[in-house]
Amino acid sequence: WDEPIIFDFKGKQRQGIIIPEDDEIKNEIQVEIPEKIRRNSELEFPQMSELEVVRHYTRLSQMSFGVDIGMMPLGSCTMKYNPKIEEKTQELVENVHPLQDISTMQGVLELLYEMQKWIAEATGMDNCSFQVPAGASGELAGVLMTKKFHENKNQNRTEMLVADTAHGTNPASAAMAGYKVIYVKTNEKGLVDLDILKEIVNENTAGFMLTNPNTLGLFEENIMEISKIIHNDNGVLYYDGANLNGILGVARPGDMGFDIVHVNLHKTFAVPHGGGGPGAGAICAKGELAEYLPYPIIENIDGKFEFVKPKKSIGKMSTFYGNVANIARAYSYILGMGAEGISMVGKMSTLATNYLITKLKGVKGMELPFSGIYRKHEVVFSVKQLMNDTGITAFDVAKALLDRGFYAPTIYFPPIVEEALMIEATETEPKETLDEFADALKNILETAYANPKDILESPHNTSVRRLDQVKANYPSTITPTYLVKKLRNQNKINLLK
Amino acid sequence: WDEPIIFDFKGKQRQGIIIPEDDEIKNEIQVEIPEKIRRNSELEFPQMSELEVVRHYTRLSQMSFGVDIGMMPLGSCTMKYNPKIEEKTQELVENVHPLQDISTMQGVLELLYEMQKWIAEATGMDNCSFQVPAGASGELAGVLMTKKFHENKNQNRTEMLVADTAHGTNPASAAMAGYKVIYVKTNEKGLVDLDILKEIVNENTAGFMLTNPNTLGLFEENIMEISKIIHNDNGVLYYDGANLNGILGVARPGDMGFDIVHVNLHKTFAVPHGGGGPGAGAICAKGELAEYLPYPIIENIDGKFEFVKPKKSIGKMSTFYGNVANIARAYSYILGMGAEGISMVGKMSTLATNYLITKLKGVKGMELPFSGIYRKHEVVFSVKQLMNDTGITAFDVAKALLDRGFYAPTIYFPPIVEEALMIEATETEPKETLDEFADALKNILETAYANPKDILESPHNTSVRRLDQVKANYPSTITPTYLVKKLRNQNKINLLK
Amino acid sequence: MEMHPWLPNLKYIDEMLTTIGAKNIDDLFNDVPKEILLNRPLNIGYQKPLSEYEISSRIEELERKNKQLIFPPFLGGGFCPHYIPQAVKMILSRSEFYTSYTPYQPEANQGLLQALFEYQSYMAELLQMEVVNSSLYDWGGALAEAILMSNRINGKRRIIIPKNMNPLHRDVAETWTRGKGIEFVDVNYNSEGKIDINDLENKISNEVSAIYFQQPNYFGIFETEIESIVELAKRKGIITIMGVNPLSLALIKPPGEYGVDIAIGDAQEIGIPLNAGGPSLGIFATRWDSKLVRQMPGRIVGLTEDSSGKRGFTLILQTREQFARREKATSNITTNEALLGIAVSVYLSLLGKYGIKKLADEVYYRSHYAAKRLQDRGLGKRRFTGDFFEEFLFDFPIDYNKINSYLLSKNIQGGLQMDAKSALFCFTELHSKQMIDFLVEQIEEVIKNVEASKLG
Amino acid sequence: MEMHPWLPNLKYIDEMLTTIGAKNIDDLFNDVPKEILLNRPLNIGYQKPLSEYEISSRIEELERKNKQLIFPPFLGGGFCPHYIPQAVKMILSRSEFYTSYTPYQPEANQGLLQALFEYQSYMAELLQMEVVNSSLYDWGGALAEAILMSNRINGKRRIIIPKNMNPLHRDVAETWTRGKGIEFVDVNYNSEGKIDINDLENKISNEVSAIYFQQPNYFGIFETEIESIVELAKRKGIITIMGVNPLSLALIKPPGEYGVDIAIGDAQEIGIPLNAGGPSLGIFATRWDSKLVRQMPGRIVGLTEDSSGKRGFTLILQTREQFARREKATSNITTNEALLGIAVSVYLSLLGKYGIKKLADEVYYRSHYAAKRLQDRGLGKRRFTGDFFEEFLFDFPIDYNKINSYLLSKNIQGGLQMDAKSALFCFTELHSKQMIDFLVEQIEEVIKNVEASKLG
Repeated sequence: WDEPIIFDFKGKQRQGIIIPEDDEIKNEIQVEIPEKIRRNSELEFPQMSELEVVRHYTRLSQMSFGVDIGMMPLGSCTMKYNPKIEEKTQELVENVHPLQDISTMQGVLELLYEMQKWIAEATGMDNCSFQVPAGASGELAGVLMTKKFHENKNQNRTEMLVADTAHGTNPASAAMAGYKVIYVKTNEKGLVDLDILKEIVNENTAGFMLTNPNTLGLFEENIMEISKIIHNDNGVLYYDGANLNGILGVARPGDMGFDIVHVNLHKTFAVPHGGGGPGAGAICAKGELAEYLPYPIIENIDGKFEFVKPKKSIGKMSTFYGNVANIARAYSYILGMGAEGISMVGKMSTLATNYLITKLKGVKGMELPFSGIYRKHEVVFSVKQLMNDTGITAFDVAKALLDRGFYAPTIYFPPIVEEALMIEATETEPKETLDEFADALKNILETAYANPKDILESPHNTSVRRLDQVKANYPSTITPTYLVKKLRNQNKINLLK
Repeated sequence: WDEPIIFDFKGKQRQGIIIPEDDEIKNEIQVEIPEKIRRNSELEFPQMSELEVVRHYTRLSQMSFGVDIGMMPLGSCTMKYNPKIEEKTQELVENVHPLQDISTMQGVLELLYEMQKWIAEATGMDNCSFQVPAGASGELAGVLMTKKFHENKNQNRTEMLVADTAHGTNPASAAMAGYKVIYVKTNEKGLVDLDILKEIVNENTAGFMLTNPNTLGLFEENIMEISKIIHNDNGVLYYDGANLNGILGVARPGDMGFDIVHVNLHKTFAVPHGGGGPGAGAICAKGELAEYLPYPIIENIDGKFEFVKPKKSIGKMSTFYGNVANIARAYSYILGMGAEGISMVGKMSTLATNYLITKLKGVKGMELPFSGIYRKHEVVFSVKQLMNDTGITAFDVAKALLDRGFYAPTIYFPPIVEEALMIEATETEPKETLDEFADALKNILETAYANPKDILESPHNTSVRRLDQVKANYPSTITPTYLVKKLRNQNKINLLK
Repeated sequence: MEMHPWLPNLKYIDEMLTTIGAKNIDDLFNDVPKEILLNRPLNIGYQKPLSEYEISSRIEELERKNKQLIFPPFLGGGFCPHYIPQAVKMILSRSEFYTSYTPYQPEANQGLLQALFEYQSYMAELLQMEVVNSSLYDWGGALAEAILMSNRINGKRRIIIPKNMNPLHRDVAETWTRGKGIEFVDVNYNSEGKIDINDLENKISNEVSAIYFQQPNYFGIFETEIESIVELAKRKGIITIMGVNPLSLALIKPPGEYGVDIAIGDAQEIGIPLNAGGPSLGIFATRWDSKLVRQMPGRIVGLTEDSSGKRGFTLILQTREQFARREKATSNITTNEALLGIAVSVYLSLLGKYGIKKLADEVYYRSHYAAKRLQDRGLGKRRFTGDFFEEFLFDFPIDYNKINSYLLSKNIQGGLQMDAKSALFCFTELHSKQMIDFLVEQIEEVIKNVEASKLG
Repeated sequence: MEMHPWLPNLKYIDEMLTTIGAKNIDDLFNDVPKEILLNRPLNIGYQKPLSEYEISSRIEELERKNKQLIFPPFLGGGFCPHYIPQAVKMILSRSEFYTSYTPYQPEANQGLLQALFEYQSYMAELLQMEVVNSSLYDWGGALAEAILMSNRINGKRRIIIPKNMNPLHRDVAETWTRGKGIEFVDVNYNSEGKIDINDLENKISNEVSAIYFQQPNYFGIFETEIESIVELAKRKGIITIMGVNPLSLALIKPPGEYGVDIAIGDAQEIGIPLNAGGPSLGIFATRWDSKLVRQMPGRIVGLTEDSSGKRGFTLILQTREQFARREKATSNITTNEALLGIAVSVYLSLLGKYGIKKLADEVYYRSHYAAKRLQDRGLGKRRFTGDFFEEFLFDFPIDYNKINSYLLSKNIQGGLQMDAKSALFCFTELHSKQMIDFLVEQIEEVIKNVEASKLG
């Protein structure tokens, strides 16, 4: 489709929905917005009938790609299938006002209470808070908890350790909380280098943010030792839950020595990703740190569910109670999986990844760094060889996958692997699809050697071809809104230098 | 997408949904299907996970075309926009069992009762029954009512008159009821030829099935005279409601002398067509004929709604009460339009059609038979000239429209127009879309003269190209089900001669 | 009216009229005789257009006027309550499907056509009948069409039907076939609840066009002498029509294995909500015999190839249809229940080979558990001795309307009353043991009360 | 476990292990230290996988545990009830949208990108701010990000905030910014309920990084001295952050016309359900000034062209983001509320130019009608004299908790209690005259009763 931008619909006095009007009320009161603050500029919204709106956005949807359309092997994103029952169960909270009397929303609180317990159990923590609407928010909460924890002990620790393979959110969150970020190098096995770690840790170390399995898909087998090193110096060990899917039901962060864990319900617990959000998160902690969780959390007090503020709580991360509708979605996922099913998630996702690795072994141009160890939820390949041989990059390979009915993997991450393809095969993709994906990737590499131009020019079958990133970001052409386009056409706007 | 036929999914022991099981019950009873009737042949259903099923059918849906995707100018089909509120309101009846105690479904009956009254008002009839799930069923009911009406008067009338421009359902329905079909010819103005009609009508004439405006989109201006001719001989005048959209709110069949009317709620009252169905219908009648309506109809007896059987009812047309969920959809459409809106339907659809006619005037290769009179809801063009000039047919023009983002009009109907394109522009298509459609059609005709090959080979942009109808119907290749495909592969099936 | 969400051109009237060259809209109707112009707004709806919010509020008001029964009811009689998976609803909500039309332009509708072909194929596999159309209205309508088809084939007018068939289906069939002068002859059932074969034999003659029977029958009882019936019919050149509950076919022998000519039924139990009785979907299938196939009613999708040799789907055997053949068509049907065919396909795909068996087993077990429980508690007994599926007719010691009123007062919809002291009950996977036990307790309660008051 | 609908490979375990060359799944975890292997099923959910039907039943059970209040509540405090059109829900239910990911592959996600660009453009038009990101979490989070951004720009730590802002937003902002040592300074409000400009002037100093204010403020009152505030700030080089209810902007002057630097708010009132508080969508916008734009948090979609010159969309200014810049990023945010941005686009498209004005008018009128009605019946008076939108704070003659309990007993959720005798009420297009009158009657009833019992 070649759908116009909605502001280019130039209908006359159309309206897509009727607003209830009450003439009696209008007759009874005579009020007018004070002139001083009245809006005088005309609001240039398009004027469309319901059909036009529906047709426009339906057509746009057809130009999008979701899990329901095909496999999305995005590493660290855990694009698993989102069961349809979830969309029904969120109706429980749809019309509940967050400030309703607590006696009128006991059903919602019961659900949240059960979820608190379940997520704590899954991670080996003592308690959880759903204040965090997403992973990054969970990280910030965790880092802020760490900070307050040390402050309460009158310690001014200024450094936060982060693995060099970590998700970008880790250092970003640490920095937002005012920490200096210290990167911990990965060793030749793809794991945290213990010697370096020991060297780095000192009385200034607030904590260590780690994801396990790490972004290479490798389990940090020295995790107990890492834990000892951090805790010996009274640091806090923080678990980035983005990769929890690889070990869910197999091992728990709490049992590995982690003190704080954030969980992305939209990854591990199948809440749909919604084109980038909304997600839902949980921030969990054990021992003393649980007292620092953001408030409110839910307690069952004599059979009545109440909102409670943990004693040393860092405060609120969300205006209300986090993304409750999505927690309800995750709730139905857990009910549908049962303990039996949830306990199989780590195993089946790990099985899928290693199956895919085996199918892709020995493909010319593609290498598996840190070979010889089983991956967990994800795997990172390098197409550096391909690039050297043919000039075709990970970026090109990604585009070529779009032509073959698949979404692309995460590329150029983690930064320690050159020309990285970071592939996560979740437990919800059938074996046949894994086979097809492996075949597609093999086909791309073969074509890259045989007919590189074809790959360089891909994608061919998408609604647009490769996009001009320079024009998109250039001071004289950057166009973040239609308003900018309009003002530029009217010469009312400068370069964005 | 190149989606396999679902029976070609060869998963192992997968299941897309969990069935509630109760072991206690299983333990308590020991029953087994008697061997004699037990199914022994294995049921070769595919075995799929929820993801596979959802992905398969979501991809199939993307290879379909509905009103939400683009304009569907199908003549006599009234492909108007289906407001989304309808999908919500049908939930009222979703979980209601048809045989529930009547005291427990008063809300549903109230809705049906209001609808009976409203449809009767819109058509100028005395009462309606929703027993008919679609238009053809309405016609059969009407014809059966006519038959019983005459029989009750001890008259054996064997002939049913039908206009030669009539929808195919008219003669088919009349034949199903055992009538001999007599076609009434259209005159040079595109209307019923009164002289011929007068000649044909006799004591054997049971009635006349007519649609007004007719399938050429022309209003039968002599309708009062026609009515007189039929009624003089005690015939029944039957209104085929397929074309009601052109005059809704402007004139009513009842006021034109029609005795029986069927209404397609899926055309005139915006119930979605669902890829061919389900629709919903109403069969309405006035005077004595209302006593012959199929039962039950709803009456309000002392504030309680009851199912009632009209005195001389022909019987039941549906197992239960007709397509109630769709009647609920039409109900919300009527509420949303209000009397004001419904009263504008005929005017706005007629405006749209005549606007389109004007835009298409003088296009080389395309002619408007019976020119000079305003069309109502639809118009029939002829591309006979185009065919003579270039060899390109109405069929080819239709295929070329598919390449231009539109569905095709109804073609080769009515049979009295050669190379007919029967176009219905409903009142819900914005003017801009009408303009674009006109431009697309002009472009096709121009291309047909300039580069006929391009049109002959269209469609180019659909998921498949033109289909082989011979192979589809040939005795050795006809394949109506996967079972036939399988049996043929196993040489277990003969030619279908 | 200035603006309306569903009337986009209200502000363009003048502009469009100018293009047309007309002064006002009424001019476009200058061929309509003045005396029949309405010249007033229709008295329809609630005058003013309601907002969506107001429509929703009105629907909620109507919902409150329905009694808030405990779902599901214990009610069958042709429709039984089942759970409709969210994935089914989600697929049906795809507006490429539900706002589309009969796929007369196959190139633009391959997805719809394939889904319908898959529906046909599912039914073929379930029924073991080679040819299935892509839907009729409902069971009653399908029976009527089968009878009309038999009449077309052999020109005869007498139809043998059993008294243990659903009476509503009979009503519909009688209505539809009246015009063709079809005559119905009843066959009795025996104490097991099954067709009385002797009576059937007596009714057979050279005038008989077709024999119809239902499996399981109206009382939920399995017919066990179908081979004999079919053999009898074949010997006399009579067409056999078998009505089936498609769900039961996961457990019992399908029509195709008996060699019947036409199989019909209703797909409500395999993926369609109760919908207060409609829409549902009438199943229609025949054997691989061109004499039958060419007389079939309804639309059929078939497999073929496109001009580049790619697999594709299109409507086939269209020369049977009304739009092509008018009065010589095999039926007048055009609008059918296509979308619900997709619902059935999605539902059966979710169930798969194992799921449908499991589902049918649960239904079978639960209905037997309920019957046993009622009998064990001494609340009466089953009318018939034959084995059954999903439904059974139960005789109580007291008037059933007393039981029914009591159940309704507890917001329970019990069985369907058959005669003074009996009712037909239905149990599916939705009725948990707890719910069945609760129903039995309530019935016990009312029977005890009534009997106590009689004694007292 | 033999089969599970969401675990398709259970039957392929052996086959896949064979390919891999492993003996059993546990082998794949041979690098996990033995002592931390769980070796027991998690105690989560209800053990056995529940069927969809059972999940639905559990959700219905929880629904019954919520009190069945008359919808809508008369409650604001940051979220107000509005009708969400079915078309909005239908578009969001398109799984191409809701099961998609951040559009890092723009060629495969043009529809999603365009919808997000349209969201940004709608906000830009409404706010008259040139640059808008494609969402933050909520209002509180957006405020926190605005403060952190101000701190990044001018390195200062003091933030002036008014006491008439939503206290929940303040809580969130304080929590988030604690790590950066941000210090909050309060400004009082006057008897009209508006910011006390004199007090504001007194609080201004060279250490101030930014001034925040909310329009209409927490009490629903319009601030009328925004020009003065912005001018004051500009003179001192202080960054201005304006929080807005986007719906009110159909009637009142948008932030862009005041020349503020950053505008924030929550989109809940323009197309998002109450959702028990979340998810909602945090709006974030800045002026066309690269000093601001380059410090913006969050994802931004921009217009560009593809290699064939065709219009297209892609993520822009990505070098600000965490995945590229790690600790130097302008925010840690990655998952945002994108889908709800589409909801907002669809909703505003349906409303259009006229609809949003009409909607805001209705809200404005109805809230005034309710206040007038309460006052006319002598049930107390508005706390503040300033004009207001949607919400107002009302002082009653008796303790509000008595009123609240009574209303709850009638299944009405009244206003939000502020202090002993006052509450903040909210009225929107959902509150019909009839409902408002009913509320007033009920309040009158309880006040009369309480006063009678005092006398008695």
